[in-house]
Amino acid sequence: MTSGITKVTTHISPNEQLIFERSQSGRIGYRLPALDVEESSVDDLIPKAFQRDDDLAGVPEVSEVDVVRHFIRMSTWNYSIDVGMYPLGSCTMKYNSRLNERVARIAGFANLHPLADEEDIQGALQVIYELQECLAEITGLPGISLQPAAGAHGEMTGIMIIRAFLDARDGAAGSARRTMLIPDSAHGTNPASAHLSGFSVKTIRSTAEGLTDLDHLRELCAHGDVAGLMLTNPNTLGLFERNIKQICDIVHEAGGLVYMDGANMNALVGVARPGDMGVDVIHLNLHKTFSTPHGGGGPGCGPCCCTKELEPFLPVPRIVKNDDTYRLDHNEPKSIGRVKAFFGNYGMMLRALAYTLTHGNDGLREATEAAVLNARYIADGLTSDYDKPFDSPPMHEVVFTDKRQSRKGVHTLDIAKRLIDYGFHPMTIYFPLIVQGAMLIEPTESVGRQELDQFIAAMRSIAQEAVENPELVLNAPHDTRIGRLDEAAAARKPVLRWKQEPSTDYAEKQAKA
Amino acid sequence: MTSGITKVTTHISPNEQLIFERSQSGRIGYRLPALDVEESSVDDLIPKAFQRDDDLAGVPEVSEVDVVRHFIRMSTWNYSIDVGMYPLGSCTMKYNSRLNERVARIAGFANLHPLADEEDIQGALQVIYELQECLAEITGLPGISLQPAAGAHGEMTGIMIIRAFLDARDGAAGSARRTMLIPDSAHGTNPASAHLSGFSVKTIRSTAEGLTDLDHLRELCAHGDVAGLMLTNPNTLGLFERNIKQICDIVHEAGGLVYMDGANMNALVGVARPGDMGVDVIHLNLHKTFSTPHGGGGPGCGPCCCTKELEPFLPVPRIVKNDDTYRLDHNEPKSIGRVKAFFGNYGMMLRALAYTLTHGNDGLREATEAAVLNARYIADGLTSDYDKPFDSPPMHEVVFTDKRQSRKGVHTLDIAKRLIDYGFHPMTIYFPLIVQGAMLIEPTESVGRQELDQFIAAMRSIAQEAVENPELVLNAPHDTRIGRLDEAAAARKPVLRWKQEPSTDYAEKQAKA
Amino acid sequence: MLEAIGLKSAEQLFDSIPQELRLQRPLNTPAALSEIELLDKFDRLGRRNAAAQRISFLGGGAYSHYIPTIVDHIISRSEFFTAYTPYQPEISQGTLQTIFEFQTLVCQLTGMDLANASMYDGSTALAEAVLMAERITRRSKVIASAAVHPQYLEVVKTYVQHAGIDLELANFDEKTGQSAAALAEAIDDKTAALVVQSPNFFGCIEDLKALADAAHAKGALLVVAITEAMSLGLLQSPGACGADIVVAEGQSFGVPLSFGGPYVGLFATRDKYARQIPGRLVGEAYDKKGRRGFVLTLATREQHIRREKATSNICTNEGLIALAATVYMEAMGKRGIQEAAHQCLQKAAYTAKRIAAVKGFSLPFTGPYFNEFVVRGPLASSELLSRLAKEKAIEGGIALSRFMPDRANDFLVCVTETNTREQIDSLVSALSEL
Amino acid sequence: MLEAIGLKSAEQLFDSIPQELRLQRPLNTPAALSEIELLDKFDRLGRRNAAAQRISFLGGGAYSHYIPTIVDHIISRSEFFTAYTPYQPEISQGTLQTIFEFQTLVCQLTGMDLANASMYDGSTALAEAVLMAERITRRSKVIASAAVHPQYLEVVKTYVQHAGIDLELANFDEKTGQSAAALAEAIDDKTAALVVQSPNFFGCIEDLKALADAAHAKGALLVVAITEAMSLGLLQSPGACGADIVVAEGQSFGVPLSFGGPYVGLFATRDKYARQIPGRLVGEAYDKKGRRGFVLTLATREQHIRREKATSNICTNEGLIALAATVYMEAMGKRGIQEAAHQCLQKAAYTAKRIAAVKGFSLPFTGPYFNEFVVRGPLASSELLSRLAKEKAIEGGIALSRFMPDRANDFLVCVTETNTREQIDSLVSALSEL
Ligand SMILES: Cc1ncc(COP(=O)(O)O)c(C=O)c1O
Ligand SMILES: Cc1ncc(COP(=O)(O)O)c(C=O)c1O
Repeated sequence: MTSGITKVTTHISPNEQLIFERSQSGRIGYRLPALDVEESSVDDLIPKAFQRDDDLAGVPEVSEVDVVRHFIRMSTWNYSIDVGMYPLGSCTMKYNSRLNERVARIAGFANLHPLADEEDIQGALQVIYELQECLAEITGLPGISLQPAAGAHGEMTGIMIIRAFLDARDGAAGSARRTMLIPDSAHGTNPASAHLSGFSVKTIRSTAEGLTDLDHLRELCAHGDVAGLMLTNPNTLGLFERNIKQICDIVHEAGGLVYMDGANMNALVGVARPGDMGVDVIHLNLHKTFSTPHGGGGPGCGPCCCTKELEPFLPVPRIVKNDDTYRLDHNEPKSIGRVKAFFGNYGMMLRALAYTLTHGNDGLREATEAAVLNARYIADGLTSDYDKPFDSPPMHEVVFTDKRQSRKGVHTLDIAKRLIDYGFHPMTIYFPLIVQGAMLIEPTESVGRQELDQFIAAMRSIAQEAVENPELVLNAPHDTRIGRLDEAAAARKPVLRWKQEPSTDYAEKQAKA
Repeated sequence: MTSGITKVTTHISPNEQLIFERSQSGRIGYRLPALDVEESSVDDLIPKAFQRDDDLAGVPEVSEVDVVRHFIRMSTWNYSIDVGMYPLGSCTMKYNSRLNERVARIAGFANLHPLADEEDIQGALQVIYELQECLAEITGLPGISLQPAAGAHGEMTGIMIIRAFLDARDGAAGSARRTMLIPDSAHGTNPASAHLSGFSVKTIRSTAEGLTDLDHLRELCAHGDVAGLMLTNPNTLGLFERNIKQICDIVHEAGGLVYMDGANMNALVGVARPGDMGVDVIHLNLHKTFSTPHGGGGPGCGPCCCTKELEPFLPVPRIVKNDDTYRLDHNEPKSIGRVKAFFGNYGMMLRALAYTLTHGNDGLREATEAAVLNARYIADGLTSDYDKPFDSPPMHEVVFTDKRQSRKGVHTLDIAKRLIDYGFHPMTIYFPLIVQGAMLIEPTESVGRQELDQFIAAMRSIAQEAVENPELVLNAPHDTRIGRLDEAAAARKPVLRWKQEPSTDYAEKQAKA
Repeated sequence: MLEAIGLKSAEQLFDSIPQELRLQRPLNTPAALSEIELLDKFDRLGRRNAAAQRISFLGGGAYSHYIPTIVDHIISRSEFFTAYTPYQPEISQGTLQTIFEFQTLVCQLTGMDLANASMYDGSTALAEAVLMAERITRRSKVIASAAVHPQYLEVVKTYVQHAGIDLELANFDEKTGQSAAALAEAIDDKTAALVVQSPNFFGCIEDLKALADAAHAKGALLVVAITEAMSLGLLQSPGACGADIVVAEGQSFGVPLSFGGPYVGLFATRDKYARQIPGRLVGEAYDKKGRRGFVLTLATREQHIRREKATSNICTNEGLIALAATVYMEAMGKRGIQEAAHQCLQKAAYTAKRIAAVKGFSLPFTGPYFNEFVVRGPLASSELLSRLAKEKAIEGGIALSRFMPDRANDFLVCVTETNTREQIDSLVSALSEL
Repeated sequence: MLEAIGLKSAEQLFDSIPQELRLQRPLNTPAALSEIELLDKFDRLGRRNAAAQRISFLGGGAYSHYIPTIVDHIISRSEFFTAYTPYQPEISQGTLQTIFEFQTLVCQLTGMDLANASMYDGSTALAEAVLMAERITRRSKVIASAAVHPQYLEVVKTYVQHAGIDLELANFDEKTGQSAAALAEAIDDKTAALVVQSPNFFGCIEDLKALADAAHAKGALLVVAITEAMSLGLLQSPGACGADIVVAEGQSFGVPLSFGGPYVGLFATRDKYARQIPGRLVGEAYDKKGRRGFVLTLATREQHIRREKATSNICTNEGLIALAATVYMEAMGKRGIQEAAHQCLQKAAYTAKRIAAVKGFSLPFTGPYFNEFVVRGPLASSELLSRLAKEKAIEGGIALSRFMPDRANDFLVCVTETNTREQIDSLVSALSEL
């Protein structure tokens, strides 16, 4: 504490403005080669009415160093995996290897056009094919499409495959099967994806133990309208659905199929395979389990893996191998169609294959073990101070609640914000929705014991602060560029873009002043 | 101010330890391919006595993610050009283009061995040759060696060339010329380099105007012992030595040569050429004027440029062109010899040539203009609040002093530290030595008016604080990971390396605790 | 550590998985490779992509534009690249402010009021736009131009198949290559939206203003798709023409070809439809001390709150690619985008003129174009292009027969600021030699 | 802005330069290139370096070792790469702490007490070591092994020419390739230092312990130079052998070949000589609150304080390259450095054995070697190697005749962990086919 001394508020770095507020007319930050062909009058080429007439108003004019400083400064306001542990439950924030980035930047891939001829893209197709083979082995599900761009996209793909399969199987009668069962603990994308595929959603309750309620499932399956079940396993509470086989049987017997949300596959890779459990179709999040970077919100890659039976329904084109040649197979009449232009988020496939190959089969399993071990270690370390709503030992992530702290008025949100002061990214909070004040902690395999101990110590210290000095926690974070923002006000009167004021040009403003 | 709330001190990022304190035996962060040749017993290959027997004690054992987090965290404790203005006088902290970095990483250069055959390194030699041509044109001095690794190295090279030339010219009588004249404002490397070349140093006074005292120079030149003069121009006060021609004449008439320290060439490129002023030999700092990155202390590149007359004395090998072929010329009997293995800091030459080519001849001059204009703008903006010891308008950098502030007990060091709170790197302080409480400010061309205004505003605000609230300035910086360090204590009992305590292994320590 | 939590073996970690469901053998995937081996493998694979090594005139939804070096530098910053979705605004302002800038830039370029934080790509953005138009108008018929990128149409078809939407195609004019007239004609009172791409798949610029008027006259929306975002540097913005929803593929702005992805979908609309937009939105917000910051906002549209009633199922989007596009747009700036667009136009015009002068070659469409145009050659374009590739190492264009079997001799040529005159001339002389 | 400071033209900025000294014409250097053109130019030039594309067995002071990807990632961080020398410790702790770790690692590897923050390279570090030995002993004779890298010897010669130092060379043993015995013999009471390289230029390992004893017996210092730092992973440290000053080229630790530079000189010595060491030193320090930090220390040795009496003129050093070496050493760690060294040894032994078995080839020296060794071929090595390069695309070694004209048929072969068995076998079969 530097008491009595006013802290500086004009530090340029935390006060970096919007780029539009830095723009100065006439500044440039690029240089292109001079035009090397004869120039025609633009009016001769394009009718005046089709030409832009606003001189790109508002688009900034800045120098290269302005741009660099702008982004470098802003970047310093972010937390990131490379800075420290990022224990966001369900999000699997594991270390993103720079080696994989290097692979993705190899010119033979980075400069490759997706519409070049098949024979000129053999290396690229081989990558897709090899990754498909690895994922098939890991999931135990042989039919694969890498086209979906993210988890939710994979869900939509998988659910549409289920629908196409049922319609093909049941003919006109298929239209009676328009119910998708989804546990109350599921991620929001599950119902949204089911809806996109034209299903109505029925919610299955969880038991006190945190698992799917079999009785409720049976009850819901009794009406002949069930197209399928969407289940996350381990579920979003971090618990393995140990009745999975039975669950699949119940759904199958009711004429439905089982979709597994594979966002938590990092608890299973090398240990157990959805295909062996009776699951029909699954999506993976390569941006979770296979460590492709999250990039502040994406890109992802959400491959859809399914049984042999469902394979004909996968999106086209499929990537297949004939002898030593890789081919694009467009000719799949049962296919649900294309879900994305070209081949999906290809760059993520390169990274995921690199991940798979550098880990090797042993390493993949070791990563799973470490992820689960680390979660267990945290579970162990925090039970004395936090309420753990489910007794069973967790898999790769563990859920706690704010039950004890809330007695003092300290809630999950406050605990999360206070963690920031200790140098950690908060855990996932208020998810899954069924746990009041949920704190879902997923350390991943990318932390060592030292960092785990620091995290546990921080959490314990916060628990103590919640008793001794709740204000400290309630007003957290104390050390960031900005404090808690008024989100309600922001939503009430949303300002979603910058707008030019009469004069924001820096030089003009200066000249006036 | 978050009064009443204890700030967190356990934030992991600012508390990142030494890597040795993180080491945990058995951890690894690398993977090599398996050995693919038959393995011999090491004892059969190397006598036991020649083998290492300490198991590399102390070398850390950490995972890849440990290493990444370690360095990323530490990096956040640094200020850098990419974060903001870095107005270190004499150091020329201009923007380092990423494009130049990309050029330096092109495989054909990065993977090139320096001892490959001449015909297999033609591209690399062409780069050297083209850069030589550009520097010859810029300095007006046609003889060039790029071998020196930094400015001081270039100085040593240049001074040795002068000595070799004099000895060749004067024969045995040369031994009477062993005095090098150096102004009192010179950089410390100048006398040190002169000493390395076996000269004794005599100091020339500066006038009240901040320029070389011609009378004193004449006086010192009267004894027949002068080998030469080392002059910085613009000098370290940021002033152009407008009598340079006369100065050179005086030295030449006294039988000596003129060495120019070219660290400030960024004030002259495209505007005036040392060769046209009568200078015999100069070094350039490619890591200043030509924007190769400083990298936290280096590497640099300090080419030595000289007149035709001195050319035979340059280090070998020289890079020459015959028709369309580039050759290494080792056969220069008058050469002072080699000053560095291979060809010098080649990677810096690539960057400097890229800088020269992307700027183009116009752009080089424009950069000079902008650098001088920015310094003038600052000179103008600060004269009302700070003492400016020399009246003449500065070139690329301007010196102020703490004369006014020191009346309140606030000194240059305090002002510098307080600037940190405002988000700026301090200027160069207490250099040149002849100005009491010097603050040498060099904005370079890499800042726009907005940032200049912010800097001026910060400096003015500090001047006001020095009057109104001197404690605030005296205790700065307030916002950094650590405060001012006790440098005297550090030098008294230096701890220059980490040493292993009985048990610092993390796991062992934990096990005990 | 196992000991510390009271376990004896790693296997015990998985006790909650029934024994019979556990894999009893090692995974049958390859053993671990070292860095050296891995890079070697991918280097070899990369070299098997012959197309990446050739002079190229391929476009059709994926464009070779110059990418300033700083783009990759900035997106490779750990703080951007290894961050998650900015759910904790206090330690995510870097991401949030850049998204706010991205949204603003997209609005400026498209001429629209507001834009979201990105969609997967142009094709899925278009599909979402169609669904949104249905939600807004509560009408079920959607008329799309047959000159929309064929793969985009396929994706739309997939997305709408269970949404009760009737997708009709309106043909393009065989002479001009434009489709506006046919679209305007097909509209009726049940039409939710007209869907058009401009420049369209053939490179021809559509009359958006006329289309907007026609759509609005019937209470329908105009949805405009753009695959070549660079055209916005020069062509009238869809917003100024009256479009209601504009989607675009942002790949042209600083994103490598990368065999088709990851790219980034731009999605912009009118203020009045703010609560119907899919995807994330970032808005301005203030803390207690009045400091400006940014947050994810209007989340009640989204799946994590609204579940099956959300405006879309999208969660992970294309954050890092949106960042790349943001850096690109800011680094190039107003003048850079204009100049790049201008060079595309000029170089394409030069190329078209030169090719049209080669015996046996003609330009079947008369509509104005930006940087892509269709060429009709003297033989099957698939054969012609394959010979061009093998004999001259030139990727000369995209055979339209891949998408439209009846257009055997037509191919699509794309020219950008990266194609030098030397390359163009070599294409022309190669064509004349074939 | 000109106006703001009362000027009318940019030319007026230079009023203090006499008119006749100003350049009255544009610089005669090339006009500006755009990014595209620049990259194109350097790509072409890079391709003209045929040697960079070939399988290589070149060493001789510059080695091809594997560089973990994270090294470049970390040194490319803006905060490291665009920072200056850490003169302001409060905002330079990142640089300072890494240098402190670098100094520690250099001590651990060399077995010495303290190390500086880096020198320009191995050769200049050696020259500075010789000057330092003179300062310490106040003796003027220095005896160096003729098996020290020839370019290092040249640099030492240049540096000491005006320092009143008498540099004598002691020959190596024609049979063993080692020089320890000859050196020990040449020593006398005037000798300031013995200078030896190990492994020496021929790859042979010297008996440092014996040399140290011999030097110390006469009150001289032992200066050890190392060009192949990787050897420290396996060979007894010079510190353990009794060396007084150890210098090394650090390039093997994570630094690309880059045609000879920038590399990094390591410089280590004994505690008692701390105040004689050249270059920067970083030491531990504490602030008022007792927090540990690091500062540049013992600056009174340096030029900016001591001017002509400084221990060296060095100012700018090789900071960023020292950082690369630090990242390398920490990422590889104890086990990685050991394994890389082990693989070098094993692969070199395998290669030597195979080559020695080829008719016409032999190994002239019997001394033990690490990863380099001399081969004697059946014809002039310059011709042999040039044919190997052109016909087989293999850089087979360095012709010793470049440095020692009497060794026409000898060449130096270097093998590292990056040379696969396939490469080695192809070298061997190429040699047998020539
Ligand atoms: C359990 C679960 N399911 C689905 C998703 C959706 O995946 P995505 O964000 O890639 O669309 C997520 C992640 O956000 C998730 O955690
Ligand atoms: C005026 C002046 N001369 C010489 C030097 C020495 O250059 P270097 O640090 O590259 O050795 C410097 C820079 O530090 C300088 O500012």
